[in-house]
Order: sequence, then structure tokens, then C-alpha cells
Amino acid sequence: MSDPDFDTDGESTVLSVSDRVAAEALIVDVGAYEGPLDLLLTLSRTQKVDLRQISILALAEQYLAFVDKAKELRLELAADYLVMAAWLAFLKSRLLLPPDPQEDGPSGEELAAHLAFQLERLAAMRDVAAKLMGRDQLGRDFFARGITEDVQRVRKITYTASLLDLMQGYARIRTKDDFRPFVMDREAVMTMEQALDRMRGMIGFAGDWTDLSSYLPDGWNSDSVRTRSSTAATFAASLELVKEGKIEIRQGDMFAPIQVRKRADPDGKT
Amino acid sequence: MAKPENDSLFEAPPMGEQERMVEAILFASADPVSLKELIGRMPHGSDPAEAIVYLRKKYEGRGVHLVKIEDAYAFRTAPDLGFLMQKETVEVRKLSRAAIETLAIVAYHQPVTRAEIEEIRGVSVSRGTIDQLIDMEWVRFGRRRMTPGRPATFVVTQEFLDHFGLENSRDLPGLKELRAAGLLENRPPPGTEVLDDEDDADDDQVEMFEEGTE
Amino acid sequence: MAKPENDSLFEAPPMGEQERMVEAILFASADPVSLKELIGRMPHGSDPAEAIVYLRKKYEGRGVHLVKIEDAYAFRTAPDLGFLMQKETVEVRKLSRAAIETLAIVAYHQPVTRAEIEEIRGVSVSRGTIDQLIDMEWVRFGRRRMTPGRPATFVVTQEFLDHFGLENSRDLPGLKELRAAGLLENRPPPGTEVLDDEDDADDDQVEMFEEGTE
Repeated sequence: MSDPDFDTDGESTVLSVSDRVAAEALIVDVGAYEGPLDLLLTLSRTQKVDLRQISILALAEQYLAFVDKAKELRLELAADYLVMAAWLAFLKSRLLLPPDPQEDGPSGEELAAHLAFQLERLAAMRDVAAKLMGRDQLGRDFFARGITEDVQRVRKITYTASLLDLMQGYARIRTKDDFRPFVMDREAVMTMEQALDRMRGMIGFAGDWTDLSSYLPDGWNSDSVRTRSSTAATFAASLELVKEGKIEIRQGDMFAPIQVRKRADPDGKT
Repeated sequence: MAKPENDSLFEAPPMGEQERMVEAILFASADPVSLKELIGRMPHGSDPAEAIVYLRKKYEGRGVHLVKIEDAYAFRTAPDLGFLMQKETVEVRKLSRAAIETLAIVAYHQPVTRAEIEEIRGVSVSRGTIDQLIDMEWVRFGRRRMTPGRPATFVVTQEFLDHFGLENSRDLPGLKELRAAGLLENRPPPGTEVLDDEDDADDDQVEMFEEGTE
Repeated sequence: MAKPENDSLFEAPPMGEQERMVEAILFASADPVSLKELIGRMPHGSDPAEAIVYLRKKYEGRGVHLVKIEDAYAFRTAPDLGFLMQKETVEVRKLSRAAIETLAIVAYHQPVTRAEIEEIRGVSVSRGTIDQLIDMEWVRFGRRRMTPGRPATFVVTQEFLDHFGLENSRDLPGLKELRAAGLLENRPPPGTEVLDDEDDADDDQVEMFEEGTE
């Protein structure tokens, strides 16, 4: 805030000391008002009448005087104070001049009535706010329980099952026992019977030594599990055929290929 | 341990027992306990609402009262004995004038939008003011207003009512007088009526307000 | 400490008032309050010890009691109402597949040992699964089997029969049908004895067991 005494500007000295005291008594600090409506409400209280009977015209004049003084004191005024000043000046002219029938819009009286309503409403809110804060308050005037007990949230889970669940569960185990091995093993297991069937059909055409591995069926030498299973089955089947006297079997060396050939007929036929 | 909740085969406990139960549950909690929760926690078939009537009478004039806050109940010490409780007094955060006024406006005009609060106070409401009230759990968001922009509304909470010893927001001091004086109406400034008549914004607001406070 | 010199001009409040005061202080305090502190907080000349006697009587048989903890006093929930401080939410869940299968095996093959259950299911049975069934009171321990190692056996309970609406385990529906379908044939692993009927005391159980496995 600028102090007029130290102002180099000549116009500030125009204010007499008493003027200044009067102005400061009114103004003190613009920051103390929460906006123009607050200021207007404060000013209206000086009329010491019921807000409903307040003279808006007088109030407008007081406000404009306040703004003028504040300007003289070079107080920083927020824009909304100036907007309100302009609006009140307009309202004042409306209230003072006879209504212009050509002009649209609300009359000065309507505008004044609304301003009076706003002031009354704000005053009422201040009043009830004070009443509210004046009430007995929790933790100040009355108190809640000091020792509280937490409510334990116990989640109780009950399990249930129906007779059908039970039956199905049981049937599931039993069926699993009976059929599961077949279902499980069919994919990658070749049985000796399968190999035997296969070899019986093929052996008639093998007059000379042939690698056992060539008897493996198509698609059974692709992955190791299937290869192992089919090799074992085929080997077992070939031993069975040797036992039956249908073929001969030989292996040249350790880990050398196993070879089989059709055994010459005792009759001498090949 | 008793497991009364499932025992619908058994009769509800005698009313004297139910009183004891309500008493124990409410004593154990610092916060109000809703009737619904009481029903949920008490044995099947209990009627805590009736038990509360008796219990309330029993505590009349005592050092501790049974108070009602909306649909919930709590024990609170009698306000005239507050002077004994310096030790328990909690420092309530000092509220600014702006916060106190905003709180009052929310309480008396709820549900109220930020623009309406600003219109009533004649200044813009800083974000922090409403945040502070929400933080204190005295104010919360209400339904959005069905007007253009669908602005958020604010309403007061059960904690607010509890704090100020109000059974519900109808009991706000001076509410009837304010309404009778027309000071709770949302009166648009002259010259803006045309705009407001276009949509039913006004009707909606009045209706919502009445719903919230009646 | 009270400042008795200021209060000495006034008489002590009537006993009824003192009771209210003690009641409010004990209610609001976070800790038990000693007699000394009560004296310090109450108006000069008060006799909280006497007030406590009356107050204690007033709370006898109520939902909360006034109790003495060492040299201090506090309100506490009546011990018989402790169950109200728990909020039980009951959640019904389906039994796991493992549990149902184990249960079915016990029902059809009782008395059955854990090894037998495992043999029938083809997988090992976790301790937890049987514990759960015992916990539910659907399965209980039967007599020990009179075989080497004297393994424990499991049988179904009356609660199990009640739950499934069975008069006895022989009524398990589908038993005959299952047997007719050859699904109940209990093939012991090669090299094990079919059954142990060495113990006559087991008669009843063996009978049931055999019936279930024949």
C-alpha cells in the first residue's frame, strides 16, 4: 500500500489528515472483504435497518464512494470490485432516471430487489453458519466412545456338495480306473500285437536280410517316444516270430543294426 | 461360540436381551451403527428398532445418551458434561470463514453446485475450500445436476450430522425460517429468466433440494 | 490436578450428577481411568468411588459392564455378548473335486485307509483334503485297521448322512447300479491280500467295507 506522505505525486497531499483517518476507518484493508458482495453487506449493516428495507440507492452510493477512496489511496482493487462499481453506477442511473419504455431488460427496481435478495441471503447464510458452529460439537462438547472394539469380519466358508456330485465323483474315479490306460497310451505306444500283425503281413516278402528299422510303420519314427515304443514292439514281435520259426534274426556287432529275414522253408522253398 | 444368525429355528431373544445386545454393539463403536447393520449382527428375528426405543429411554438424563443420526445410532456423552473432557478434546482444524460459509451453504442448499455456492457468496470458491470440507468428510459429491454441463453437486455427510449433533439435515437450525423467507430459493438474476425457462433446470433443482432436505 | 481452591466455595454436585460424570468420563476415555484421575477431573468434593459403586450396580446384567482393571475403571462389553463383535459372512462354496472324490470313496468303502483312498483315486490324497472333510464333520476317524502299521481308517458321520438325506451309508443311491455295472470292483494291487478279516472286533466295519467293495 502506498503512503500518501511519501508520494512524490502532488495530488495525494490534497487529502487532509482527517480525510485520511475517515477513509482508513472505513476501508482499513480491502483484503478483509471477501469480494464486493461481502463489502456491500458490511456497508448495508451501517444503515442499521432490516435488510429488506435497505436503500439500495444509498448502498450504491456508499460503495462507489468506497471505491473512489480506495483508488485515491492507490489500494490494489480486484477487478470484480470495479465491475461491481460499474454495475452499481448503472443501477443508480436506472433507479434515478424515469424508465425508458423503448428499452428492454429488467427495470432498476428489479435489479435492486435482486441485489437486496442476494444480500439478505448472504446475511442469512452467515447467520446460520454462526449458529451451526455454535452448536455442541463432537469431540469438543460431546464425545464418542473412547475404547472401541473392532468388529472382526469373520468370513465363514461352508462347503457343500450334492448327492449327484458325490455319485459323479465316484463314477469318475471308477471309470478312470477301467479305461484311462487305453486312452492315455494309445497315442504313443505300439503294442507287440500290433507289431506282430504288421510283421506277419510283411515278412513273406523279405527273402534277404533286412534292417529291423525298416519294418517300423510310417509316422512311428518321427518322435523319440513313438520310435522307442515301435522299435521295442517290433523287436519283441520279431523275437516272437523267431520263436515260431518264421524268421531268422542277427546282429553283426554291438549296437549294429538288427536284421531279419524269412527263414527258409524246411521244405527247401524260399 | 454362539452362531445365532442361522438359527431361524430358534425364537428371537427376549427384548431385554436384545436391548443388551444393541447396547453392547453401540458401546463398542465410535461411529454410528446403522439399523441395517444391527439387524445383520443380531440373532435372527431380532427387532433392534424396538430395543432402541427402550434403550434410549433408559439413557435419558444419563451421562451418556443414545442419539440417532439419519438411520444410524450411537452413544454420545451428554453435552453438558463436555467440561470434564478436556483430555479427550480433539483439536478440530480451524476452519476459515470461507470454509464455514461454504459448509453452511452446502448444508442449507444441498444439493448445490459450485457455481451456486459462488453466486451466493459473491466470490469464487477456491478448490482448496471444498477439498478441505471433503477431506474432513463433512461434504461429499452428490448427484450430477441434469443441466447443461452436468455439474457436480455437493451434499453434507452423515459425519457432518454426527459432528453437529443433528439427527438429519431437516434439523438444521433455522432451516424452516429460511425456507419460509424464500432465502433458499435459487432465484436467477433478473434478465436471465429466459435462458433458465428454456430447460427445466429450475424445477429440477428445487425438486432435488427438497428431496435432499425433507 | 484440579484446582480445588477455586471450587471450594461450591458444594460437591449431588451423587446423581457425579454418577453421570463418571459415566461420561469412563465412556469417552480411551484408557481405563484411575480413581485418582477421576477425582482430579471432577468438581471439588466429588466422591467418584461412591459414584462408581452405584454406577456399577446400574450396569449389572446389562450389555456393558463397569469393570475394575488394576486400580482403574472402564466399561467393557459383557463377556457373553462377545460374539456380537464378529460379523460373520457366510460363503457357500462347492467342494473341490479332490474332496468330493475322497468323500465318495470314504462313503462307499468305509472304513477305508488313506492308502486305500489313494489306491482307488490313483493319486495321493493331501492331508488337507481329509482334514477339510473331518472339519466339516462329514468324515471321522474309524477304528485302526488290524494290519501291519495299524493304519487309521475313515468313515462317514451322521452329519454326512443327514446332509445327503441318507438313513445309513448302505442307502447310497446308485450303489446297486454301480455294482451291477461292475464299477465297484476293488482290485487290490497284485500281491496284496484281498482283505484282513483277522480281527473279529472289526466285524461291523468289515461288513460294511466288504459290502461296499464286493
